[in-house]
Amino acid sequence: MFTYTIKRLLQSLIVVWAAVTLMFALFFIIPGDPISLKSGEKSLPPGILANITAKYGLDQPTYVQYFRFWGHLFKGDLGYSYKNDKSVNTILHDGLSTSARLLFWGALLQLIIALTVGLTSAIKRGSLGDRIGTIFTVGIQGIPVFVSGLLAQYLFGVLPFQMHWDWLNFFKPWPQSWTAGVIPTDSWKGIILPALVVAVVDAAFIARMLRSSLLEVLRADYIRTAFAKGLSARRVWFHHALRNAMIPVVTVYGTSLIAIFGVAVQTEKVFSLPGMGSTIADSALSQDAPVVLGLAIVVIAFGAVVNLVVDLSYALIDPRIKIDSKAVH
Amino acid sequence: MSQPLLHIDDLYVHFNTSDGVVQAINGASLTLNPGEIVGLVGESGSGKSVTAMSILGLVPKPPAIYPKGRILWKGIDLLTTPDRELREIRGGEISMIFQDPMTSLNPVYTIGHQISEMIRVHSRISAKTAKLRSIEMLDLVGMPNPAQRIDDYPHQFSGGMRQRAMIAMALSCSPELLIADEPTTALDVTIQAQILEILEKSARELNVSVLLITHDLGVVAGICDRVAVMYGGRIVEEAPVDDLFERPLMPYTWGLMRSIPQMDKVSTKRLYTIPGSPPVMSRPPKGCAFAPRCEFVIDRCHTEVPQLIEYAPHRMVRCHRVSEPDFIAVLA
Amino acid sequence: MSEFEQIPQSLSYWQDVRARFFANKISILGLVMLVLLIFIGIIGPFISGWKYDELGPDILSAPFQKGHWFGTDDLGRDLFTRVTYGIRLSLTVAIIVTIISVFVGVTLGGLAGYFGGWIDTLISRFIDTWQVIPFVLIGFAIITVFGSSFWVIVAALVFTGWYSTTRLFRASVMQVKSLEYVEAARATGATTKRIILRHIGPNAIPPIIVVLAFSVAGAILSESVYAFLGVGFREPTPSLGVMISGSRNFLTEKPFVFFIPGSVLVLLTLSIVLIGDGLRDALDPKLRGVK
Amino acid sequence: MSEPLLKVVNLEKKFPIQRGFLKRTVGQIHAVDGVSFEIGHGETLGLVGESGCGKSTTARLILRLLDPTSGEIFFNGKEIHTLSRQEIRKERKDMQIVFQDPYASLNPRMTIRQIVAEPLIVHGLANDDADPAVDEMIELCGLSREFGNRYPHEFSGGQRQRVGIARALITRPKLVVLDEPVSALDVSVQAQILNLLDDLREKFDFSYLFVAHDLSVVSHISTRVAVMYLGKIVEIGSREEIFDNPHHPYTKALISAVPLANPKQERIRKTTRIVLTGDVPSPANPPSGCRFRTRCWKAQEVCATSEPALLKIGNSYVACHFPEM
Amino acid sequence: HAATAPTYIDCQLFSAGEPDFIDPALTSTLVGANLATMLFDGLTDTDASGNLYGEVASKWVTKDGAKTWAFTLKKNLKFSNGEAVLPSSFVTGWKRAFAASMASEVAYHSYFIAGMEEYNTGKGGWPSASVVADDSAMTLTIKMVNPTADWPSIVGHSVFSPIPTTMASASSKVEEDGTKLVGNGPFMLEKAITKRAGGEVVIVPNPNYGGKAPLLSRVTFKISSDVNAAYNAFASGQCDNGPIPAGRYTELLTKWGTKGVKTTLGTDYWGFNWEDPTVGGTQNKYLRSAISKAIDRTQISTVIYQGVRKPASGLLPPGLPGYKAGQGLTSSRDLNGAISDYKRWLALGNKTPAPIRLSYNDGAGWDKVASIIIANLKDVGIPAKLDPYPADGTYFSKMRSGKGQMIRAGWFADYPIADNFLFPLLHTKSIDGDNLERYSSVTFDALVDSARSTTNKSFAQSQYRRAEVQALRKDVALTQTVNRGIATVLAASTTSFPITPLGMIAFDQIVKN
Ligand SMILES: Nc1ncnc2c1ncn2[C@@H]1O[C@H](COP(=O)(O)OP(=O)(O)OP(=O)(O)O)[C@@H](O)[C@H]1O
Ligand SMILES: Nc1ncnc2c1ncn2[C@@H]1O[C@H](COP(=O)(O)OP(=O)(O)OP(=O)(O)O)[C@@H](O)[C@H]1O
Ligand SMILES: [Mg+2]
Ligand SMILES: [Mg+2]
Repeated sequence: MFTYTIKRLLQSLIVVWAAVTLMFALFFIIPGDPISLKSGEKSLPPGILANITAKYGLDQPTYVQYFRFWGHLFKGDLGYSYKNDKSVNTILHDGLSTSARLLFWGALLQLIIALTVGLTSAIKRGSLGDRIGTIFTVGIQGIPVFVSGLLAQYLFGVLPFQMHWDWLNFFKPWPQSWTAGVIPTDSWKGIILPALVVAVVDAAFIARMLRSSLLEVLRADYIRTAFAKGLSARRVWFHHALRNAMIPVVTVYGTSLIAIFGVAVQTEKVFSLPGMGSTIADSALSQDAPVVLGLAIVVIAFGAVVNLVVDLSYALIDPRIKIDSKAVH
Repeated sequence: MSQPLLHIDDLYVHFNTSDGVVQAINGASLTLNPGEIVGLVGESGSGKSVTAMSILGLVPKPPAIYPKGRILWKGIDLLTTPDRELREIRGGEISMIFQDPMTSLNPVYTIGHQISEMIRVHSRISAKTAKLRSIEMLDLVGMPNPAQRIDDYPHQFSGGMRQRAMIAMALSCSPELLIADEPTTALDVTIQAQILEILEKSARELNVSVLLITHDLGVVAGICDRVAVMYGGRIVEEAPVDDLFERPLMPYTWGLMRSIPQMDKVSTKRLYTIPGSPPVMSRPPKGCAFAPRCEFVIDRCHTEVPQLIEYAPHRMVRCHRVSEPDFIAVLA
Repeated sequence: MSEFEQIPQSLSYWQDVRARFFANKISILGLVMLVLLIFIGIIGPFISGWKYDELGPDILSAPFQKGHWFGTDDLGRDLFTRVTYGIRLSLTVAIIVTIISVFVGVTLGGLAGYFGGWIDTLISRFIDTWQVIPFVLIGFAIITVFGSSFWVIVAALVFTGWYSTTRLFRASVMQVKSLEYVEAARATGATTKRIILRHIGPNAIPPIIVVLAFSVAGAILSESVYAFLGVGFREPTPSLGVMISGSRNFLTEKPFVFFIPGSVLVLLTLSIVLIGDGLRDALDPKLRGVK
Repeated sequence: MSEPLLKVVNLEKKFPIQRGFLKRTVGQIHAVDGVSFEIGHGETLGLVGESGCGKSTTARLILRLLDPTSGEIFFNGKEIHTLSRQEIRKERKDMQIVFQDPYASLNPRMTIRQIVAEPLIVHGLANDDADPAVDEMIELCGLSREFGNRYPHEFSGGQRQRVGIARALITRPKLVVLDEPVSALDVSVQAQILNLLDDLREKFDFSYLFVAHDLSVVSHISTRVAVMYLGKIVEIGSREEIFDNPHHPYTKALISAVPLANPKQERIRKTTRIVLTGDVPSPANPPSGCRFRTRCWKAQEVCATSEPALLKIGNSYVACHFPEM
Repeated sequence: HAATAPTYIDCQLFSAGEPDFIDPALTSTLVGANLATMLFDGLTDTDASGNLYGEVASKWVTKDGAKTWAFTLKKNLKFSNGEAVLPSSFVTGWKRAFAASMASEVAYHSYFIAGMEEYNTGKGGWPSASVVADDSAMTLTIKMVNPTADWPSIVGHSVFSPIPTTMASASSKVEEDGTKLVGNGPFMLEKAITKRAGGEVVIVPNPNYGGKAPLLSRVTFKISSDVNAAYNAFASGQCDNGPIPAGRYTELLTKWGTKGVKTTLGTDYWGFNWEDPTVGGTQNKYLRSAISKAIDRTQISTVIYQGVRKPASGLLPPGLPGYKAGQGLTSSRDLNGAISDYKRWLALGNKTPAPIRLSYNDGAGWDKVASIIIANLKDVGIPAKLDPYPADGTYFSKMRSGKGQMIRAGWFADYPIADNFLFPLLHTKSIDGDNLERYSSVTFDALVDSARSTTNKSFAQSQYRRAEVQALRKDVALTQTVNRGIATVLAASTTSFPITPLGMIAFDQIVKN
């Protein structure tokens, strides 16, 4: 297990390196001279542009920039924003707290929803609950996050105010004239709606996965064995079936955790949350390459870690996957 | 003779499927006495497994429905027993092993965990005691090094070892009946010999009745006291093992025996073949299920289902023509 | 022989798939919805009497009235016309993207799956790498660098979509390749070309059909996400994402500006997802009617 | 003596065990390890052995569906692994295979007639599946020609196996390799197929390589039998010799393990039955010396150190240091 | 009095979420400059009515026709850390601000000073001869490259702020630690946690301030991620002022009052690419004038800006010294004139052109303006279409290289002088720079050049006015649309809210109950 973990870790590092290099290529090599973009409505004299270019080291050949970039990265320095000389570390720090909160609750809710819906619809297969679950899970796949985000704001924010439905007015001390985009970002209330929006998309997908995986597992011989042993249905489902059904679910959950950042970008934009997602979006739009790259590294590393954890958790869930276990006799 | 341990009485099991109703069991009756090893043979799809699983209530409902019949376990009808009580019986009084030891064990738990779990469900003992008992059981079925191997996962065992573990588990709560559904079909002959030996030895030792399901007549011949032959969802013949092989009464049994290539007989001549293929149970023949393939078929066979009659003491058979005086001679 | 009486009439694989697809009420619902939307998309601009960027005198006028069935937006443009163009645009982009992604997927996935070895290792590792980058980042990178023209957006969507089709087709080919009938064909002396065209191809295709459907839905969604985030199509291009993005300011007073393009987008993707779901079931050999 | 139809010399096949990110080879499965035998014209060689001993691999190597690690295979006097792609394609007309799984070996997208006609089309012997020879062969294999337009999934296992046989025989090959053709079938259907194979052999004069793990089936159909254990042939000889007078302990154990459908005899056999202990070792890590020694009751020190050669004993060839006489 | 004075909370929407800098040496955005002017006082400044006054300087003179300027500084002024503000404080500030290593985007304002461009681009050392500080006499003498009559206005730009010696070597990243930013303005930084959305910048009165003390005891700038969030924070009572989301001017100004509305020194316009075969050159003048006359500026003003930006009648905005109304072709719309001009153009042998591309940078609402113009042109029969470009940078670099036909642009004053508009936007020397139209007229250039080199204010202004007429009426190089303005909503408690013509909110003069 240990050597396997080390090997996987090395693989992850290679993947991160390759992905970061890819991003570096996209943002630093292809556009040529991002500094000239600093001239907006008012043009800047060439001397000024040259100063700025030199300040960011962009007058150096690309490979020098590339090695310097890694050199700084190893020292934990993600560089400075083109826009305002603020260090990317600070920007990351600012955005991370919001995003981490959003993603943590989102991922947690996602798991809870997925498990609840998936389990009930698999166990009570064909029941009304199962059908509603299926409609929910299929239906949600067609709704992009930004639409559900706006919809959620309309339903829980706008409508209760306009209709004076105080009972629905979950965010009570809300401004009188409410528009999209305000969320008290500091309290749990502020995070619950965005987190729900983040959660729901892939929760539906995971729930479907769990359902079909469970249905398949429930047909397996060892489930019959478990029943034949005299175990209660509960124990069979939760002890014997669920763990086996989790393997494909963990894969999907991992994929969705990697994708969750893309979801977060939309959610943060819709709800005006000052997180990493909206920062990346804004920085990408203004071609603030160091910020995009700096934050992307974190996101990519996160993705690689998720992949790693998913792979390692396979081994936890399924002993067959342990690599250096005893040879098969 | 004492009260039978198990009595399956005119059992019907149907499945509602998109293809129509699959009439898997159409009036099967079978009796098992304490300490007896009974074989149940028949072709694939004849309903052996469904019969066996019905005893423990393991057939999923839906799609299964039980239009008729009883399964009496020491006098109580298992089909109407509430789930709680049925759970006590499962594993505690009747236990079961399955065809494929590869898939019958949960891959994510250790063998020890799975055996102890069974023991602890049926008796209030500590985890430690359960583990000791598991080791004891593994030892009984000839598992080498049981104390170490108990913490291994199923995939770390070979097929034969897995099946031993299954047997150990099945016997761990001292059941009165062990249902073995094709326990050796997935194994090689040399391993099959090991498993059958262990199965018979432990059953006789612990005085457990065994319902041995197989499609291999050779397996039955070796260890069974009595044999029942199933065809098209019905028991078509039931007899003490020697009688059945010596003098099959039902044309299907007769044909089956003659169609097996015999290693000991030098037979360069053609095998006997039963023409056609087994019935599709969603559209079973109206009369005798074997009629479309039977060499001795008469008109009545196509229209009327024959009854299971006691042709001679302990010899049950389901055939219209068996009562014809010279018919037996034809078969012999 | 009497045994054949029990066998129902012969259906080819595709007849069977079709029969099972059409027996599924939900996928029929999806199909009907999609056909309706496409129909509206085609004829809409002709019957509305407006152009998608034509300004009218009424600003933010309510829907369901003469002249403007879906009302107007903040510049007085006819929402019905814009939405119908939006359907066209979404579908056009999605179909082009899907065709290219599937082409890439079938080529790369087929190569990796059929030949295995280092080709497979190379392609698989590349996919691994690509996969940890969230798709929005790839889109951002490409579109901000190359500008948001039609083909750049298509390229961005292909770049975010190619690897799932590749991975899937690779798995599919690998699975089919290992099947005995492929080996049987080789044993009869069939050429590689014949094996690929007659044996592997047709049997590896069904999963691709399902992916096709989901990829179209995915591309529609991604396109709208890019538009919403400001890196995809822009005003005045009548992309549904652009319209929804622009509607945010009016969510309180004129929610219809959000709801109309929003629900069209949802219905459009949903209908395709439903069809994809139905196809998946219909194409699943495990669910095949008769054995 | 004339040239045998098939001659296998020292055939060896190792599969790499690959692992990790870049699929490094970490070990080898020695699936077939120095196998030699011959099949004469019109002869049926039965190849038996336990699961995983390399039977199918041998079969696939003979058809060049796999490339051997070393060794030679002469078919019709030609070493088939030195043939070019084109040449081997031509040769395949004369050697065909029937697979074990009647479900997996037929392309679900093709009709029965298309499947059976494929070898003809491939070898340019027919232009489409409407060739009369196709229907003829379908009927010969016990299926009605009306069902030529149906798809495999509409048939039972036995019927599909007939299709597989029809496909193999349509080009009138000289050698048909049958890889467990009846293992997946019920006893009553198995008999039908075995008879069919018998009939066809009589009619067309094929040679069969019949792979099976069921000794009674092998005894029924074979003229000669080879017994395999862990990638090696441990004994090869005529059917009678093998069954009546086995020399290798493994052959003996194998035969004794087969239960007979005769209760009285079985009870006697049971008392004398040789029940082997333990399992077949992993082919990735085979025992030294004689492969069978770990389960052999006669094993001595020499068995661990030196590998027994295949030597002639009576009418058979046996690889054992202490053969039964 | 500070303890009892009200505090003020300003909810800002900063472009893309945050101000670029509050360091006067670096900031290039209005909001950043606004904060910088609260923290730093320069030599001069412009008051709310647009008049120039001395801030640190008490008087200034030129003896050689605007070639050398001598400023006399007020005595006893102090930085917030107690250090005296001396002529050398300016030298310290400028040395830092214009150093190449600072890479300030606004350093080019210093290029009026002899030798400063060389210093900034690293080609020369500090031009000590050009900036002479005499701390004992409290004078600062500055030598110009060319005669610069408007220098006293230009030097009011925040980049020319003085700094204390403690900040002399502060790098461009000084803002990472906000407390090091020490100024001589009415306020000083209490904290600058972060300028990002969700963060805030807090300023409090500078106890050492020598001028009129602010009426507020503290101003907090809250940074919102977008305009809706900022407005909502205001509406929920969290702030004293807030921005107005697009399209809601009428509604919200009616609700909260128009105290926060002010026209600033800026103009939006559409330029014609002088080199384009369809719209450019003297031969297509009638097409351009038809377009110019066809545009309904009132419609743009009311539909899009709901009156906050008013229809413009010329390039120079009202309030700018020397401004005169009606310098352009029309101040709103002249449909008949447009139609007849278009006919004249067609009569010259032209055919209906391919749709004229209206190029703009996307994402800032220009699509809506362009859409109105297209509709306006349709009335005349001139086909046109939208031509959006993704990012600002791409757009402007494309336009600078002459890719556009009709080019969306706008200008706001860096300092309140006519030259700040006319020279960069229309002079031949500004081609490839801000002269997006690539307009080149000998007459125009001569007029501007003559105005630039005279110290006679009224002559200069008349020359500038003639130049404006040349470009807008005679040549129709561009057509103005609206004058820029600022609109914020204010809480009722704010009774006075002065905004300078340069768009700066005078936080030190806000009166709040
Ligand atoms: N869950 C089910 N749904 C529908 N039909 C079923 C189900 N389970 C069993 N059957 C049908 O019932 C019949 C009897 O099946 P059963 O498994 O008892 O046969 P078997 O004799 O055990 O065969 P085998 O030797 O293949 O195990 C078959 O026709 C089978 O298709
Ligand atoms: N493609 C392959 N890659 C790796 N190992 C293989 C491959 N094919 C076969 N093997 C291994 O080679 C050994 C021999 O396999 P083979 O299929 O020839 O056995 P067999 O005697 O036909 O067994 P069975 O009776 O189960 O069909 C086995 O251990 C198997 O796991
Ligand atoms: Mg069964
Ligand atoms: Mg095999």
